[in-house]
Amino acid sequence: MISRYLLLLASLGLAPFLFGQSVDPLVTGSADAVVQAAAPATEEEATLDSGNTAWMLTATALVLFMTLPGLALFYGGLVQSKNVLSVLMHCFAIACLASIIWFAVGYSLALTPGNEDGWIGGQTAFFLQNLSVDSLNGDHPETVWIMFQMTFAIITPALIVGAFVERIKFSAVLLFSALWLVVVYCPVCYWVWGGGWLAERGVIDFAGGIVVHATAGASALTLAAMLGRRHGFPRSLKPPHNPGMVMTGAAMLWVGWFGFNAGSAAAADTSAGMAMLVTHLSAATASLVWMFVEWRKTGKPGLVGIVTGTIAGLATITPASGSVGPLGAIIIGASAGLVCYYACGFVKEKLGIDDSLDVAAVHGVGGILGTLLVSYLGWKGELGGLGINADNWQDQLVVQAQGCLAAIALSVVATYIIVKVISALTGGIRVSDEEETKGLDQAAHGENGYSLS
Amino acid sequence: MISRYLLLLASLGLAPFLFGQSVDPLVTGSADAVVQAAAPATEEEATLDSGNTAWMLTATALVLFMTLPGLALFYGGLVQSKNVLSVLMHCFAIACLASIIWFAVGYSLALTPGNEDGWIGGQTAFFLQNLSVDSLNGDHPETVWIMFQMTFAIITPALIVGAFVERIKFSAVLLFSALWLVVVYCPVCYWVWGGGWLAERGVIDFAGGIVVHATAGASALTLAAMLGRRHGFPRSLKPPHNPGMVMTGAAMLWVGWFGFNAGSAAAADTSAGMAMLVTHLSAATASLVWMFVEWRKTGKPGLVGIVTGTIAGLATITPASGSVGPLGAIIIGASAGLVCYYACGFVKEKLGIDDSLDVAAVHGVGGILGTLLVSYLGWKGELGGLGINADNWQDQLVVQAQGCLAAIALSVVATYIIVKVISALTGGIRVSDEEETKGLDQAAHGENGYSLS
Amino acid sequence: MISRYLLLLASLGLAPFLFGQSVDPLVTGSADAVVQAAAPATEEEATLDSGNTAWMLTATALVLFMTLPGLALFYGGLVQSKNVLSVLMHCFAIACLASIIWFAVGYSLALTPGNEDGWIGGQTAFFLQNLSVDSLNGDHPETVWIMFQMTFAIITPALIVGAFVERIKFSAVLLFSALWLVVVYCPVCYWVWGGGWLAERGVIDFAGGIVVHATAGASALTLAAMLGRRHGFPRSLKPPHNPGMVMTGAAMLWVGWFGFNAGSAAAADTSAGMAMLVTHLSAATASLVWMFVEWRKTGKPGLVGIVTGTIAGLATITPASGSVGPLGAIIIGASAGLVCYYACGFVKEKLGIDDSLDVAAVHGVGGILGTLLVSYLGWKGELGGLGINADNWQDQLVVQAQGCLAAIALSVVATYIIVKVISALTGGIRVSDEEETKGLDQAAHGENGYSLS
Amino acid sequence: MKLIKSIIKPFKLEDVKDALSEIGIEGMTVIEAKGFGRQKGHTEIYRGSEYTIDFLPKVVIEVAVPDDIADKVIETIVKAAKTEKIGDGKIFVIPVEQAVRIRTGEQGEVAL
Amino acid sequence: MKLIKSIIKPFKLEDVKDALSEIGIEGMTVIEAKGFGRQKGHTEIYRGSEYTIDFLPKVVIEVAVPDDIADKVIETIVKAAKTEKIGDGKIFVIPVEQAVRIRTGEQGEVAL
Amino acid sequence: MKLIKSIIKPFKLEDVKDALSEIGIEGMTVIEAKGFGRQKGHTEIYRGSEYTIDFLPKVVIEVAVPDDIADKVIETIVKAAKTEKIGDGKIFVIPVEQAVRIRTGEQGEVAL
Ligand SMILES: Nc1ncnc2c1ncn2[C@@H]1O[C@H](COP(=O)(O)OP(=O)(O)O)[C@@H](O)[C@H]1O
Ligand SMILES: Nc1ncnc2c1ncn2[C@@H]1O[C@H](COP(=O)(O)OP(=O)(O)O)[C@@H](O)[C@H]1O
Ligand SMILES: Nc1ncnc2c1ncn2[C@@H]1O[C@H](COP(=O)(O)OP(=O)(O)O)[C@@H](O)[C@H]1O
Repeated sequence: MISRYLLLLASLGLAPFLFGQSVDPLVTGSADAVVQAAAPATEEEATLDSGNTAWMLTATALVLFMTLPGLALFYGGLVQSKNVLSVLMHCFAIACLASIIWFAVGYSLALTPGNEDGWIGGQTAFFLQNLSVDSLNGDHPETVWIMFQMTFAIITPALIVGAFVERIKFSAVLLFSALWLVVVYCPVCYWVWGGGWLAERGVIDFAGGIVVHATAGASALTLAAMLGRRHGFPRSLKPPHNPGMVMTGAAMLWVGWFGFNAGSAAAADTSAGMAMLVTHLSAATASLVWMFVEWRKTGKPGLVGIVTGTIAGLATITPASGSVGPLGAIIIGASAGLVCYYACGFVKEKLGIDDSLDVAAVHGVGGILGTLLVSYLGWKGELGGLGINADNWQDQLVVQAQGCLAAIALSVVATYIIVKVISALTGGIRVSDEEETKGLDQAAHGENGYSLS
Repeated sequence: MISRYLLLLASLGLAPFLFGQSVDPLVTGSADAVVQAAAPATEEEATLDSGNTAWMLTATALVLFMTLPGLALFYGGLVQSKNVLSVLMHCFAIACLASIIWFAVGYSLALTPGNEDGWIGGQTAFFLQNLSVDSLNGDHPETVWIMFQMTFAIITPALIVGAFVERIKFSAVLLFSALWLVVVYCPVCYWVWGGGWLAERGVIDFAGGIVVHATAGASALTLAAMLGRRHGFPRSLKPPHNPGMVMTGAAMLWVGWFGFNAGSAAAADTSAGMAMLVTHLSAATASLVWMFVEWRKTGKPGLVGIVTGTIAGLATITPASGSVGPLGAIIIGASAGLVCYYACGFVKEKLGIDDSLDVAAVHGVGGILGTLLVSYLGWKGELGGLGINADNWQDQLVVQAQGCLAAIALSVVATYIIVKVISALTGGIRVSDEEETKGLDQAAHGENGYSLS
Repeated sequence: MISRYLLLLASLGLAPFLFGQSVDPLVTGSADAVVQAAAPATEEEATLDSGNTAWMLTATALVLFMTLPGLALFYGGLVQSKNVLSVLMHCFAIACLASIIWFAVGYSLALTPGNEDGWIGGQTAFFLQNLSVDSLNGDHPETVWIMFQMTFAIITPALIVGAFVERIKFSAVLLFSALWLVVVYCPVCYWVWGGGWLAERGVIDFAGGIVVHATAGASALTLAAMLGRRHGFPRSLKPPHNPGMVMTGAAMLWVGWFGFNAGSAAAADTSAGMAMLVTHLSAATASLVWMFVEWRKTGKPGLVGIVTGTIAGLATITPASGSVGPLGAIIIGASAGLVCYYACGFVKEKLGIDDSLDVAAVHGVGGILGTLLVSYLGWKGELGGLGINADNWQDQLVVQAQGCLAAIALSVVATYIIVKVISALTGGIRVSDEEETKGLDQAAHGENGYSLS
Repeated sequence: MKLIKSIIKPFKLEDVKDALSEIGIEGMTVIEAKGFGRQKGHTEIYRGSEYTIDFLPKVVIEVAVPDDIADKVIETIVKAAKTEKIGDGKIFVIPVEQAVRIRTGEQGEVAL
Repeated sequence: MKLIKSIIKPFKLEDVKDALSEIGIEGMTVIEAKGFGRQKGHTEIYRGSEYTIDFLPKVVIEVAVPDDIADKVIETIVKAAKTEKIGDGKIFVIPVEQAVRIRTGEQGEVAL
Repeated sequence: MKLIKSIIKPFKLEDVKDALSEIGIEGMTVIEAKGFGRQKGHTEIYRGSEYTIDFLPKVVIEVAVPDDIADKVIETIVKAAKTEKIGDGKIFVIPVEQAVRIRTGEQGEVAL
């Protein structure tokens, strides 16, 4: 099983030849905004636009809402009742920790001008030391930009929670998330949105197909493979303890995703409007496709299924939401529903990896899929595409693939190393059998999920 | 019982003589915005306002939040625990389906210029084919307007779920909602907001008393009567399985309704501000009135009661929220609390129709009540009314009644036909007795609401 | 125990000598906006800014969301399952009641120009009688300002619910909240934000450390002491019945608090941006500090603990969120986590007061702590402080202390009197032993929290 | 006295209760349970993975009755609970040596 | 040995447990149940419609004891659980032929 | 016939079920319970205050078996449920006078 997995990774790694090419630089959405952030000094004339600021404040609230409580509930409902609190705790603690790290070093490393090679950002904004209340990022306050991007740095490690639920030590969760954020998230974010080497090649990743979903997915798979399967996997697991909680979380993710994608326009403008529209259409399409596939395959359309489709549709449109039109969104949504559905089975049944809540299959595969599809679907004139200026979509596809591969490679390697290091520090990142059986709520947190009488 | 019901409908139908009159055209709120949408070509000078766009993006997120998860939880908590997932599934699937239909044909039929008679919109925007990223609707992007209105097209069929819970086939839910959206919602939306015949007569429906609540309510009653009662109705039903879930949903509906009503101003302006204020005051008043009535009648003020009052107050102020002032809102709220409370008893006890979650009594009656009350309460100078320009309120009342009756008539007739058609297609829209007893969660979706141990 | 408590209060009262001093007046954030509201006539040139209006509409929705359902769930999950609905009902009914009171007299008394002494606002806006749809408050509609501030008037009495859960009569809840709002909240709000005597002395309370948290905390402690302990306090109480519900509510409070604090800038500007950033950093820091303290003291980091830390961090930054920078926020958050953690133990173990959900220890202590800390941390140039113009921070500290003491004094005295009056009216504000044992859900509301089978 | 312990399908509870009431049984105690038997469990499928549910929801009804009417009670329960599909459940009859009504302290058959 | 099975009002559980502890009973097993008896159910009203709740929450306490202290245990339970209002519940005494402590395999009264 | 009532730790349920299946037991009924015994409860701490949890989650398994295999069943359960830590639980053997299969009306040992 492990060998199969290594094979898969190797085959992904087989494409380094791609790494030599480049297309015309093009700057869209977030990247645009970041570049401005990176060079505020050059825009003396910049003034604050209250409308854009209003939307960015709102978008920030929406994206925080995605993690707290959205993702927490989405994940919490999928596990057994004896582990529900531990999952909520993971998401919550990661959110807090990531915020502090973002403040201390993350923002600086990810989004401020860095070294010439384009590998990592600068150190001048550590602890936000030079931040003035009046600094602007484009036409909204830099404080808002820091906050908006912080919510991305919060949700990305929180996504990985799905890989290790029900069997990991809480201390390992904290250590892993902290290191991962600095070692994986910040660099990739810099490459794509901070003006780094991928941005220079013209990679398109409007709201985080590479930065958020590919990194989280690849890391999740690696971590899950290293951590091992839950007892009972795959044949005698208990079903999701609270599908209504799953749906509640998914609905919040959907609503919050409007802030994620439309907020990545960094303004309340036509780009934000189109991003919201295509985001929604992709989510709706993927949900229905997943539902019908499941209906056909199992005889019954399930609630957990349809909302998983939603998340797949949302993850997949994310990188593309600044470049495609409505028709493109429908195609992306339909692909997401189909491909991610089968990816779930593939990871669990074929690879035999207990990526427990399907982070790799839904987020990873979805994010990569969208990142690749955007090259064609975003092509100007094709199916309502809006955004691509490269000479032909094939060139763009190559750049997109480079982006995915680079992110995956870093994620896999860094995750492997981080886990090894943490294992040494914590005496193994997995709880004892007894604790796993007892449930993490009691074993790790001393609390009970439900005391209904 | 059926005969009684037909009598009721007939008596409503007795007023066709009203259909000849008209008042001075007046254009308020949404209608205004739509007219602009309908004729963007004529406003070459239109530019985007980032503040208004920010608010419309936000309002869209809020209205989606009303359905997902708001309405879903509100309804889900009211049924038995063995059917909770089916209700969440209904709301979720309808939301997805309605989105795709809105994209494919709905927006075009409901909100773009149509035939001369004013009965239905045009076909030029099918599949949003000519939508450009830069098209504006007034001073915000047309994409945003499409999305905002889409969330209305999502919640309206989802409201009807309350009529058929715990006993309907899932396939019937999908078919019914899809057809209903095209055959009932789109035309009525066009009549009122798309520049159709009711708009021309000057009907006032700021945010959907007619378009949303009257259509949903009348259709719900018709469908419930055709579908038949749940086993055990009315004497041995089980109480709502999770009033806390009901309250959570109601609270989300309340918050989201700010987007619904204040968003219908299509701008972040004084009209939006007043809409939010009156919406809130009506909700608060109706909640308290319902609570005190219940306290008096049953000896105990209940949580399900107070939040039902909230929804009644919100539905009732909806059509009036662009035209009344605070005092008018209090009167509307108080009427809503009283009238809808008694309407619940009337439908279930007197008519004997198992409109299970009181869609007709709360939304239908509320929406109609508000649509009628606005003629007087919106009257300029009367009780802080702001909006009515007609010569006298009686004339306006006639137009308002016309609007309600037309919407009800179409809803009843179309629902009747749709149900007949679907029944034929699905071999009866009702599940078997055994499935009803087992609960739809297991029977239709193969899932369990709560596995708490 | 009571005597100990009186001692505590007395010692707080020992500082009246402070009440003679003053610092240079300074006007920040909310206060600023209010002053504008108070004198719209003088700003003939004021025009509406759609961006600021968009943000204030959004912020209003966010703050309502804090109470409904945020706070309700936060509190509801902490009690026993037999009382969960009663807590939700308390929060919901208070929200409705406070809205009506705000409409009737509250806004006028709290935020419109009043008597010369600066003790209470005017009566000209009773029932919002002179409100026109076009009145502006600064550059957003007055209607929006009324609504935004209404949501503060909603959450403040709702915070006090935590003091009296599981044993109070519902009628007493209504009466207490109504009277308290008029007698405590409105005056203190006027003192600080309405241009009253504390505003004149230059007190800093950006978003409600004094107005909201100190008043609620002091009143909660007084009420809890008068009401007496729950059966079984402190040794044989049952643990929180649903920590997941607590976390869901806390997460909503966090998100909503962005509206609370950043909305208090009354504009989508750099002040709002910084307020959001420092609010978030304080919350994240306090959460982690609380978690680590608990981990150390009890061996296990709990979910209820970490989210209580969040609320402590949010309450503490509230008054300071217009004046401190990121570093200051971290310090405030860390102090909040530490101090409030120990305050919980102090109130329950040392004072022996069953302030059941720790309103005084978390909100009261947090609000006061932040109000005092801002004098130093907001000091220009110190640790990124932005806001204080007084000659030295010691002077400002004196004013801040005055503000706290005045608010506490009024809260304690007024609460004492109100409770005495209500006790007489309701024949004792506490339910019978039998009802307490049965649980308030059944006893007072005739409903059942969970009917899962 | 006998304690008649019946394990039945949950949705039959109302029917059994009504049938017992009809023959004059005024008291019973009901407990939720999970059953394992010839009626095998089922699988639920989430995201393409199968989850096996071994235990099916059942309800246990306990009625204490005087010896002489035990047979009638059993008969009544069988009739009311039967669906003739596998999994209908069992009835076990257990001897009761003493019964006490807590409210009054009454003992023996009068306490039932 | 006897199994003393008591059906009581839920809020009396603590009292009964404490009373039993006092007379030296060190173990018991508690099960949630719903009771149907002379104490009729109640109605709840939602949106003006009545819902009848037939079954009331009860708690079943099972204690296995040596024969000789059975009467004392019963007495203790009656005293602790009594409210003298209808619905206080019942105690049934059932013979136990064997008892085993799983941890040690001990059998008979020592296993209790 | 005997009713073998075992009170075990919840996480041992699967093991016990499997062990019983292996020796040919085809039916059993499982009930959630809370136990009080020598294995004392624990405290949970929220916001610095201690909450005592007296009752620990347990599971009751009831299996009715013919007299002759009762001992084997007991043995099997003991073996499967044992962790040798305090709180492993008890087994009580109770006489069953009659058994009925509701589906068929069959009586006696064939009904098990
Ligand atoms: N030997 C037994 N002891 C205790 N309970 C049993 C026994 N056999 C069956 N049961 C209970 O009866 C239920 C129904 O039994 P099952 O074998 O599925 O069908 P049937 O009753 O139709 O033979 C089981 O789910 C279980 O709860
Ligand atoms: N014959 C019986 N068999 C089993 N349980 C019974 C029986 N009669 C009563 N009970 C249980 O005892 C409870 C109390 O009985 P009830 O008749 O209401 O009042 P009382 O115990 O005061 O006579 C019932 O709710 C039920 O759980
Ligand atoms: N006398 C008894 N009657 C009924 N149940 C008992 C009795 N003694 C113990 N139990 C049950 O057995 C469980 C385990 O007992 P305990 O005394 O904690 O440990 P052990 O079984 O190892 O001696 C208890 O939690 C309780 O459910």
